[in-house]
Parts: sequence; C-alpha cells; structure tokens
Amino acid sequence: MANYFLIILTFSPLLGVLLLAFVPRSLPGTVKALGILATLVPLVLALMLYANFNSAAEGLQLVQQWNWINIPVGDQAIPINFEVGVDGLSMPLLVLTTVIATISAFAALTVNKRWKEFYILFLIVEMGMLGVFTSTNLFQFFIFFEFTIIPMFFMMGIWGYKDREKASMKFLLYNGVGSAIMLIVFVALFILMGTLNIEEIKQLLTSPMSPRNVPDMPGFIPEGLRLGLFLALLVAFAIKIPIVPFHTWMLKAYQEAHPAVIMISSGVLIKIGGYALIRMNAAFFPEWMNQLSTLIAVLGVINILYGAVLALVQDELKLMLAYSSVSHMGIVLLGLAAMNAEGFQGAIFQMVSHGLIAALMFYMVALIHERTGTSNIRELGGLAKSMPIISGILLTAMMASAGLPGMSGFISEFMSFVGLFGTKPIIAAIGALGIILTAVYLLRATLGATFGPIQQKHESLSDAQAIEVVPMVVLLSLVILIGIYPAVLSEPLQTTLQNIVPRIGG
Amino acid sequence: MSVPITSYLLVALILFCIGLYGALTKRNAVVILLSIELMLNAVNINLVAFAKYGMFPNISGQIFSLFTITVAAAEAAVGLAILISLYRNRNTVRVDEMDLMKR
Amino acid sequence: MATLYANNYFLVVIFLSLGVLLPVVALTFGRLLRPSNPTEEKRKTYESGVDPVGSSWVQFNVKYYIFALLFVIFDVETVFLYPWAVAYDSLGLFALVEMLIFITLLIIGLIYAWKKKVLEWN
Amino acid sequence: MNGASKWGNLAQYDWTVMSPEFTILGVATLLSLLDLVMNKNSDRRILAWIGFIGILIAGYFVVQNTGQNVVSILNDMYRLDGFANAFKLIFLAGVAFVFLISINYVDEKKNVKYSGEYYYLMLMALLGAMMMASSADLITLFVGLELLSIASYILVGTRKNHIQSNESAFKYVISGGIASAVTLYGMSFIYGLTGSTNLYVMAERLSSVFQGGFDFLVYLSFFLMLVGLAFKISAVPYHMWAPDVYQGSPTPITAFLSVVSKAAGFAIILRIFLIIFGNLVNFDMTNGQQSSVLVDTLGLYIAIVAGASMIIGNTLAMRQVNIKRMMAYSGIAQAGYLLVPFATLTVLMFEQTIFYLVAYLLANMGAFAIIMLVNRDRQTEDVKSFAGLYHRAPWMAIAMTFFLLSLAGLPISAGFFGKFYIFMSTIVHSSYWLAGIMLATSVVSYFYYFGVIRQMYMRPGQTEAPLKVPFTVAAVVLVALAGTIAVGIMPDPVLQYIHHNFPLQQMFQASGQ
Amino acid sequence: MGAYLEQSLGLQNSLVFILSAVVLLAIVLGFVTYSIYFQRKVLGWMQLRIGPNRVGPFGLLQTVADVLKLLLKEDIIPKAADKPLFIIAPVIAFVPAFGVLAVMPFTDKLHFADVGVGLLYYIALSGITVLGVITGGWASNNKWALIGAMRSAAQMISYEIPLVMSVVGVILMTGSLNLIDIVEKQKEMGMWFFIPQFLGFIIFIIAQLAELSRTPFDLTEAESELISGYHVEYSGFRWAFFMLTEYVYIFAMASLTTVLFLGGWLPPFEFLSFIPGIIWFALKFVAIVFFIFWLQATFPRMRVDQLMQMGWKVLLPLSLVNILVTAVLKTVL
Repeated sequence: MANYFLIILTFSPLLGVLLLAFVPRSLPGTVKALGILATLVPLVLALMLYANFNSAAEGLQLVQQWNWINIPVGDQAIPINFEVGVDGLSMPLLVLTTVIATISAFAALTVNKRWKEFYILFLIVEMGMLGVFTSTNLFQFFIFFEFTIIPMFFMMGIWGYKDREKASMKFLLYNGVGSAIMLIVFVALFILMGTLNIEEIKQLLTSPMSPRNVPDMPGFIPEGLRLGLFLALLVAFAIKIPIVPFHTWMLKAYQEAHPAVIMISSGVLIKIGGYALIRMNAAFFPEWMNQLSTLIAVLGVINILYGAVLALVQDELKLMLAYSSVSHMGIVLLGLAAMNAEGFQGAIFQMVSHGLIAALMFYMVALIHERTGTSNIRELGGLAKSMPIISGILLTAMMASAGLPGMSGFISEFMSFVGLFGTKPIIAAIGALGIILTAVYLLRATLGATFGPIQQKHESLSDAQAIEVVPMVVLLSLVILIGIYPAVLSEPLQTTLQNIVPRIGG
Repeated sequence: MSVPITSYLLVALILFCIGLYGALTKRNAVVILLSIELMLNAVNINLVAFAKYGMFPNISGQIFSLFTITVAAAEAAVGLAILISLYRNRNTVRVDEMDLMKR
Repeated sequence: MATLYANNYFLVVIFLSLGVLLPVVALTFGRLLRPSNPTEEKRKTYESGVDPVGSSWVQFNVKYYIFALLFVIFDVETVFLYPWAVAYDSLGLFALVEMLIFITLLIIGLIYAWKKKVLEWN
Repeated sequence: MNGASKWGNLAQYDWTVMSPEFTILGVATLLSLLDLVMNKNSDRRILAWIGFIGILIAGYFVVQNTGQNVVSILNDMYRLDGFANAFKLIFLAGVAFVFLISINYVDEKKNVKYSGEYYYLMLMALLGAMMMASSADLITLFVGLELLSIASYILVGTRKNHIQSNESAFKYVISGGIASAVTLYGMSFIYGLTGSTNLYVMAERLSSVFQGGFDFLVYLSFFLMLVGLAFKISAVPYHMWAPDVYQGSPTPITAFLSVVSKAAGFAIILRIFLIIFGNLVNFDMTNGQQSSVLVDTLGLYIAIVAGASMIIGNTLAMRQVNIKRMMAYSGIAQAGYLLVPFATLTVLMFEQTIFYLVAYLLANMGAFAIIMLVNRDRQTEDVKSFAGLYHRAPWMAIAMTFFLLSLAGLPISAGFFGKFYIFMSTIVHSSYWLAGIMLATSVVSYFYYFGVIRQMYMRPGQTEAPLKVPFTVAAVVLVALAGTIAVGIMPDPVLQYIHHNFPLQQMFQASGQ
Repeated sequence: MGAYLEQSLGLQNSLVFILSAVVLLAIVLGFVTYSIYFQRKVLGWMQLRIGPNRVGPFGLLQTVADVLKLLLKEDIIPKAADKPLFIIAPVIAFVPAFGVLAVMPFTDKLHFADVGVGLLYYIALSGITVLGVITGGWASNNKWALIGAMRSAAQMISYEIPLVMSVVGVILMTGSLNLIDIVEKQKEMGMWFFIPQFLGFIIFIIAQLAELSRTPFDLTEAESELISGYHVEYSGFRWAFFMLTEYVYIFAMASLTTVLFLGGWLPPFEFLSFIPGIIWFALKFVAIVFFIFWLQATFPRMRVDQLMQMGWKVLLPLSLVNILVTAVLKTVL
C-alpha cells in the first residue's frame, strides 16, 4: 500500500469520474452527492499522507517510479519515467488541493446545469492538480499541468456568466503560451541533461562535480544558456501566478467563470506557478535566482501595489478579488526574492493561506451572488441584516486576507517581509505599503456589501443553511489554525527547503 | 553539325517559362491546360537533350520522357473532362469566374 | 555514323521546307496571275445562299471532346507498345506476360467506355 | 539458368514482395469489371466491402513483409524496405478508414453518383501512393505520384453536378499539373547531371558533379523539386490549392487528401531528398572541413518552408468559417510540423515522422468522419453546424474533442507525443527559432480548434434531435478515438514498433541485407 | 543515295539531296495530276462512261487544265474568317503529307532519309494533318465548314488508333521501325507480311481508307450534306492545296502499304528478280491506288454512327487481338 500510496492519491479522483459516468443525467441529486463524496476520497488520503509524513526526513518520500517511455537513440534508449514522490514543499499543497477541492465541490451545488459533466471535469482537474504536486519528473509535471488547463477551459466556458466563452478562450491561450514556453525549457533540459527527473537535473546543474558545471567538459552548460532557461521558466510561471503584465486572463476569468471554478483556480491552480518557481527556478538555477532576486522582488512589489490600487476602485466584488489575488501573489514573489529560509517559508505560507482565504471568499461571493443575483458592491449593501452569518464570515475572511494577526495571512506576510527586510530592505518597505492598501480596499468592499442601507429586494433573502456553513467553517478554522499554530506547516517545510534550494541561507 | 546542349536547355527554359507564365496569368482554362503541357514539354526537351548530350548519355532520359508524355496526356484528358463538366454546370471556362469558394 | 544520322534528318528538313515552300511559291505566283476584285457579297460567309445567322464559333457537341479524350488515351498508350514491339525479341517471355497485362487493362478501358455508352454516336 | 533464358531476366526477381501492390491492382480491376457488369440500379456498397477486404489482405501482406531484409527488384525501381513498409501501412490504414466513411457517404444518390468508380479510383490512388513509397527510381516515383494525383483529381470532382466540386477539381488539376511540371523540371536537371534515374546511382555521381562546379544546378533542381513536391503535402510555397480543393471535394475525399495523399507526399520527399542529397558534402577551402549539404544548407530552407507553413496555416485557419477550409489550413500547418524532423535530421527523424503521421492519421480520419456526419445532417459546412453537438451526440462530441486536442498537440492524445518527439529534434538541432515557431503556432491553433469545441459544448444548436450515427462511421470514430487515447497514454509501443520494424538505414542498404 | 548519306554534309551532297527532293516533289505532283485523271477514268469505265476525253489526247491534259484554271481563279477570303489561320491551314495540312515521303524507301537503293524510326516518323507526322483540317474548318467561320472539320477530325483520330495499332504486329515481327529493315525482313522470311499479318493488313487497309477519307468513309466530303466539308469557304489555289494533300496522302499511303505488307520492291517469286525492284514497287503501288478508286465505285457511303462504331468497336479490339496473337505466336513458334 505504501508503495502505491501517491499513485492512488493522484488518481483517486478518477474513481469518482468512473462512478459518475454510470449515473444517469436525470438524477441530479445523486450526481451532486456523488460529486462531493468523490472529493472526499482524495481528502482523506491526503490527510493520511499528512499524518504519516516524516517531517525530519530530508528529500523525497514515498518515491516510486515506473518506466514509461523509451526514446530510442541508436541502440540504446533514453527513458522517461513515471515517477512520484512527496516532500515538505508539495505535501502542504497536496492537502490544500484536496481541501479546496472538497469545498469547491460544495460551492458547485450552485451550478445550474449539467452537473454530471461539471463534476467529471472537476475531478479531472483535481487529478491534474494532485499529479502536478506529486510528480518528480518534468514531463509528467507538464502533462498533469495540461490536465488542469483543458478541463478548466470547459468549466469556464460552459458554466459561467455572459461573456464566459471569451474568458475561457483567453484563459486557454494565456496558459497555452505559458505551457508552451515551459515545454521548450523542459525539452531543452531533457536534451541537455539526458533525464527529466527533477532531482537528477538539480544535482547535475548544481553539484560542482557535475560535468555540466565544468567548463570545457562535454555537456557544459554556459551561463548564458542557463539564464535563458531561467528567464523562460520565469515567464512561463509568471503567466500562471500571474505576474503583472500577464494577469489579464485572470481578470476576465474571475469575472465570468462560476465561483466554484474560480475557487479551484485561485485556491490551487495559480499556486502551481509559485510552487514551480521554487521547485525549478530556485532549485535548478540558484545563482541566477540570487542575481535576479531584485528583479523578482520588484515584480512582486509591482504586483502588490498594482493589484491593491486597482482593487481599491473596483465595484465588482469578483474583480476586486481578482486584483486582490494579484496583489497577494506579489507577496509570494517577495518571499521568494528574499532567497532565505524565512522568505521561502513566507512564500509557501502565503500560497497556502491565500489558497484557503481566496477559496473562502469566492465561496461567500458565490453564496451572495446566488441569492442576490449580483456581486456588485453598488447593488448590494446592508446584507448583514438579511444574512448575518454570511456577512459575519465574509468580514472575518476579509480580515484574514488583510493579514490580521492570529490568522494565516498575518504569518505568511510577516515571514515574507522579514525575509526580504534581511536582504532588500528598501523594496520590502515599499511592498509593505501595499499591506495598508489591502486593508483599505478589503474593508471598503466588505463594509460596502454588508452594511449601509439594504435594498428592498434583498430584505427577504435567506441566510446560509447548515450545509453551506460547513465549508466556511472548515476553511476559516484552517486559516486560524495556521495563524496560531504555524508549525503544522513550517515543520515539514524546514528540512525540505534546505534540500530543495541549495544556495538558500539560514 | 552538332548543336551544343546549352541551346536545347535554353529552348526548354524559355518554353518552361512561357508555360509557367501562361499557367499563372491566363484566364482561359483551356489556355492554362495548354500552358501546363508546354511546361511538361520543356521537361521532355530537357530529358531528351540530356539523354544524348548530358554528362552520362544514356537512354533512361528518353524512357523518362515517354512516361512524361503519357502522364501528361492522361492529366490533360482528366483536366479537359473536368473542365467539360464544369462548363456544363457553369457555362464558363474563365478561371477568374471560378470563385465560388473564396471566403 | 553521326553524319548519317545528321544527313538523314537534313533530308527530312529539306522535305519539310519544300512542303512549306510549294504553297508559298504557288500562292505568290498565283497572286500575279489571278484577278482580285473582292466585293461585299463575295466576302460573305456561305450559308446556303441566305445571309449567315450569327457566328459559327459556338458551343459544340460534347461528343467530339469525349472522342478526342479517348483518342488521346489510346494513342498515347501505343507509345509503350512500340518500344515493346521493337525490343520484344530480347526481353523474353516475361515481357509477353507483362504486355498481356497491359493490353488487358487497355481492353478493360475500352470495355468501360463501351459500357458507359461513350462509343455511341448521337 | 535454362528457364531464365526463356523467361528473360525479369523472371528472376522475387515478385512476391510486390504482393500488396498486386492485391490492390487486382481488386481495383475486379471492382471495375464488377461495376460494369452489375445492374445499373443495384446496391454498390458490396463493392466497397470487397475493396475493404482487398485492403485488409494487402495490409496482411505488408505486415508479412515487415521486418524482412531489403529486397530490391527491377534495378531499384521497386524496393522493399522499412521505409516503404511503414508508409504503406499508413496508406492502407488511411484508405481503409476512408472506405468505411465513404460507405455511408456515397450511398446517397445525390452525393456521388458513380459509386463503383469512386472505390476503384481510390484504390488506384492508393496503388500510386504505395509505389511512391516503395521505389528508388525517379521514373516509377513519378508514375506513382501521377497515378495518385490523377485518381485524386477525378475523385475530387466525383460530385458531377455539384459546381463547387467541379471547380475545386479543376483547380486541383491545374495546381497539380503545374506542380508536377515543376517537379519534373527539377528532376530533369538532376538526371542530366548524373545520367541516371536510379536514386543511388544519382547520389553516387552527384557528389563529384557538385564539386565540379555544377552546384548551382544542383541547388536549382533541389528547389524546383521542393516547390513541386510541396504541392502534395500542401506546404507553403504550394499550399494555395488546399482550401478550395478541400472545401469542394466530397468529405471522405477531403480526408483522403489530407491524410493519404499528404503522407505519400512525405514518402516521396523523404525518399528522393534523403538518398540523392544525403551524402553531398560542401568542402570548405579555407579550413578544409566538410559539411553535409543536406544538413547544413538545404536543411535551413526546409526549415523555412516548415516554419512558413506553420505560420500561414495556423493564422489563416483562424479566419475560416467553413470547417473543411479550416481543416485545410490546419493541414497546411500540420505539414509544417511534419517537415520539422526532416529539416533537423536527427537520428530519430524517421520515427518522429512516422509517429506523427500515425497520430495525424487517427485524429484527422476521426475528425473528418464526424465532420461528414454533421455537415450532412445540417446541410452546411459552416463551423456553426457543430453547435450543440454535445447534446445531440455526446460521444461524437467527446471523440471530436479528442481528435482536435490531438491535432492541437495537447495531452492526452497521440498528437501530443507526436509534437513532443518532433519538438525534441528542434532542440537537439538547436534550431530554437523553429521550436519557438512550432510552439507559438500551436498556441495559435488552439484558437480555432477550440473554436469548434466551443461550438459543440457551449453553443445551443438549432436542433436537439439525436444525431443518427451509421455503424461504419461509428467504427471509424471508435477506432480512431481508441487509438488516439491509447497512443496518447502509452506512446512507447508504437514508437518501439516503428524503431524496430522499420529501420530507416535499410533505405540506404543494398538488396539482401 | 546511301553513299551520299554516308558522306559528311558538303555542297555536293546537299545539292544532291535538294535536287532529289525537288524531283520527288515533281513526281508526286505528276502523280497527283494523273491519279485524278486515272480516278475519273476508272470511275467512268466502271459506270460505263467515258470520263475526261476532251482536253488533249484521251483527255490527258484535263487535270492540267483544271490546275491552271484553279491558279487563275480569284482568291476569296470571307470577311468573317480568322484570316491568319485561314491562310495557314492549307500549309499545315500539306507539309506533313509531303514530309512523310522523306522516309519512304522505293527500293533498297532508291530512298531518301534512312531513319531508324521511319515508321514512327510517318505515323507521327501524318497525325498533324488533322490539325490543318480543323484549323481550316474553324477559321472559315462557317457552320458547314466547322461541322465538316469536326467530323473529319473525329473520323481521322478514331481511325488513327487502329491504324497505329495494326502495324504493331509488323514491328513485332521485324523488331525494327526502319522501313528498309521491314522490307528486308520480308525478304528474309520469304513471305510478305500480308500473309502472316493478314488481320493487321485488313485493319490497316480499312483504317487507311478512313484516314484518306475515301469511300466508303468519305463523310467529310459528303457533297450532298455538307456541300464539301471543311474547305467549303476555300477557293482557288488554297482549295487546291487541300485537294493536293489528299492525293499526296494516297501516294504516301499506297507506298506505305506496299512497304509494310506487300514486300516493297521485292519480286513475288525469286526467279522474277531480274526485273528491277522499282517496277515491282510501282506495280504494287498502282494496284493499291486502283483498289482505292475501285472502292469508290462499289461501296455506298457509311453513316456517321456506323463509321465511328466500326472504328472503336470493331477495328480497335481487333487490332489489340492482333497484337496479342502475334506476340503469342511469335513466342510459341
């Protein structure tokens, strides 16, 4: 069992797909129930993984590999393996994925048509996300990455609002460009290294003994090429994160797609970018990461400020959240740019924390939208009167997002900034400005929606039902758990980070 | 009394160019078919000239040209047949009027 | 050998030029002798004595084209029969078999045309 | 030797290696005779099935021939080697698919009237393609090329009373005629320089000629042949015919053109260029170094052709509203991708090409089967006819999705691995610009492929009535879908099969090795 | 002649070539003149008439007078005609007719060009005449002319195929396309080819009649229906050239038949070889010419559909069969 654990975890959503395929379309109740239940399987498995994870061990755990493809070159063959493994970096993200997936499955109850297809696609996306985090092989990473994109395209295009098709197309093309660039780098690495295993590539690129690092040896990789690969990877993941000039797909998608879809996207998918920056950019090219850390930091600051300023002027809640996501992902970049343990921890904390909070907030928006038919602040207002629970939790979530101490947002932002102040204090100081703005726009939006005069037609709306409250509570408690007991995350991370990023300081 | 090979090749080249020009610019479908025949005949001249005066004179050039002639005939026959059926339906042999599909 | 070859074709050229020359000379000579007095009526196209109606360059029966196509195909196939016939002695039995196949295919082509009523006039 | 003297030298050859070709020729002849003697109004679908069986038998013979040593008869006019077998299998599979699709298409009186001719003309085209794959002599290559071309001209125009069909057939004839003239003109120079039509003899003699100051003529003939043969694969300098012809032809013929005819074009291009120009070397006087002309000089031009095809095909495909036209431009782009391995010439060149062709075959055949169904049902070839297909025939829509994903090169589909393998060669060859174009245009292609997907899933159709799917079309779609996904998950068996059973080096070996 | 051909081209043998060609041309023109006379006489006898008898002794100068008359006639080119084509058409028709004679061997000594592919040359060149006919008919811009030209072209191309195929048997037996070789082969075999190639001979004769547009295949003329076919608008000497072409072809075809099937200049029996070859050639030649004129008095004209069907459905399959049978027999025997 232990041998196949990760494989089972990765493909566990497919069980639900299989079952759903046999449920007739005419039983929406069964479909929905089955859809939610199916997400519980990976959740349980992920929790088991967390429980059994050995935080002290260095490197990957539960490693498994199978020969998949052999590329014949002359008489010999270069293998591409199917290999899985988990370490302190991917484990929290795996758990995050399953949690968000389950919550999103609940949020998807508000979907109004074609539940069967929705849940099938949804589970395929979940499989893709899990696969991305369990793969220790670039090729496999890429394939699972694509597995998240294509079903997402369908989900955005079929279930959403008026302009959904354009949004999905935009999403597809942006991410297509990103993955295309990624593929270039992966294939280049494959050709240069002769392997696609992330660990082996890291060894070959960083170990001083490796012929790749000794000039005049065959296979030596000059710095220029390394820089090129590094930048290409950066661009590829920048689209995913997204870093500012590449963020437009996200605005459109967040505006038009169904909230349940956005929960996955905002909660997990965009984290893949940050994850890959650590996994690949920082691990493969630590020198360049170091040298260009200022650039990354500047990009991060731009993200924070740009996102915050624009979030400030949005009336549309979803758009506001989209800009807020941009802003928050900037903090991830800041943490990475610090190039020290605190910074990296902060970045990962921020990813998890933002994942949870963003999911929560979109869930709230979904509930509000379902009831009022709008998510525009101007058309809302005074909701606290008719739905106090929703309003209350929304307020709490906003505070968590703004980085209120005691919640996860605070820890992550704190650690990121501490890390960056150690190396680039000026940039860190500018970035910190963004935190203030965050509080401002979040409060503006939340208060605008919940307080003030209520509109006539909103007075009789019902509050959240018990089953709708469960996900909120779960998410909120996780946010608070990380906020007051960060060790749940930091413990497995500690040893792993040292292992992943060779040049990382103390 | 022997003619240098370049003159044969030159004739072929001129013929080929006339054919190509005609095939690309003429409006009348029959003229286009004829232009193509012209190009193919340029090839035949080339082949036969090479077969006699080439670097390695041998008969395969002539054999090749036999096949070229046959194939050209078959192609022209098919082309004409199609043109006839086109003409029956559209009552034109002008190529610039064959524009039903541009979009 | 080369002179023989060239001379043979020189003769051919002589014949062809004579073929051109004769009409040219005869017509030029005739021009000096014959009267020339063209009038409208004379130069009118003949149409059983009445004024001609329209141009005669009109759409023609497609039958002719189809026979032309048939001719092209069969005539060109003889291109292969001639070399085969000339070289028949040196090729052996196998060439016979091959040509049997070839001619059989030709005959099938003919039967095809026959069956499709292409060979009918009218 | 007594028997030999009576029967002539020809009888000494091992004619059994030609059994696939003989089968096809025999079946085609049989079909034509049957068609003649059959009652005018009787159902001619039986002819299709006879033809189909013939194709299967020929396929069996090809498989029997697979893995054998090189056999060359008639002075290399016919060669049996791995290269030939691989392509023949692709042709046979392609035509088998087309037959199955056609059975439902031709059946209707209004579509194609002379169904007997339709089938045996297609077999003749197949025969031409097979000869193209299996010959190392310019004459036979050319005759095979023309047999394929001429049969396809007629096939394109089979809808005799359909104006567009006529028009596209005529355009096809004209473009094809010009293309073959240009190709032949190029061939004639190569022949003149080497005095032989046998590719191996040509290759042998060409190097000395090349260094003897005739390099200009060698380049000239290379370009002429490249331009002319680009017609068959609808690659860029000669692609303009494709949209019109694809649009006007009967849909199964469009599928035929886009797969079999194109694959045959690749067969002849690879065969001619690899052998003739394969061992040409450029001698650099200054440092005394040799460099392969094909790899270093000509490869660049082929790469340019490939890149231009990708760019033009993909960008113009975006503007199309007619699905067949769109597929035509997509086919132009695919030709560009398929030229990449040849332009880069890595050790895996042949495997990459064949693998991609297999993936392309599956995806395109499946796609055209569905396109035919939908177009016929909706009586329009507009992309919009796909609107709401998911609600009418969910499995067809899902299958179509996979075919389009495969064409776009996205996992999990055979097309993804096809592109991945090809992509590797660009990186190995360090043509990063080509890799860049390849990926950038792939992303562009998402736009129109997903445009169709959008119609199928996200737009309401004019009708919700279930689409009737005939058995044969369903079979084609099923096989293509299964193949696309299976190869998309486990590409290894196919790749290994190609690698071990169709060794490219056989192409350069003499008979009996 | 052979000796001159061996020499390299100089002033002397060039002159010889040119002069001999001119002489042949004169002979041919003479032949045409008197074959018309001959034809009229033959027809007259057969129809119990006298035929031309006024101009000169026995009317021998009748045709000469006709030619003179044609020369003096006004030359009219219709206004609606395509003038350049109208003028060039008779030339196109005439040149190949005379050109084919370049390869015709009259005896083993008396011949002009000794071309290796003589037979092919003959067939290829003679096919061009149909272009002249079509051009003439089309350029006239006259409905009858055009119909006549089309019919004539259809007939000529339809019968060209059996004609071309029927000689394949002869080629098979000889293994050469050289006309001299073909006669030599008949000498060697001791048998004229019309015996082993009887089927081919019959097909050849029939097809040849059709090619020449002689009765019973003279539909192109068809005075009663088409006035006179493709040359209805031609007058004077232009018209004369179409006529000339026709009779020169009779000359050429009769010669070719003699060479291919009747042993050329060979005597029928060895003991008769003291008589010069040219006499034998002339005898056979005259016999064929007579035969051609004879038919004119005997057969009615065919209908156009009968004509086409005869060519495609009878002669073509027969000639294919002839090829097969010849090849098989040659291998078996």
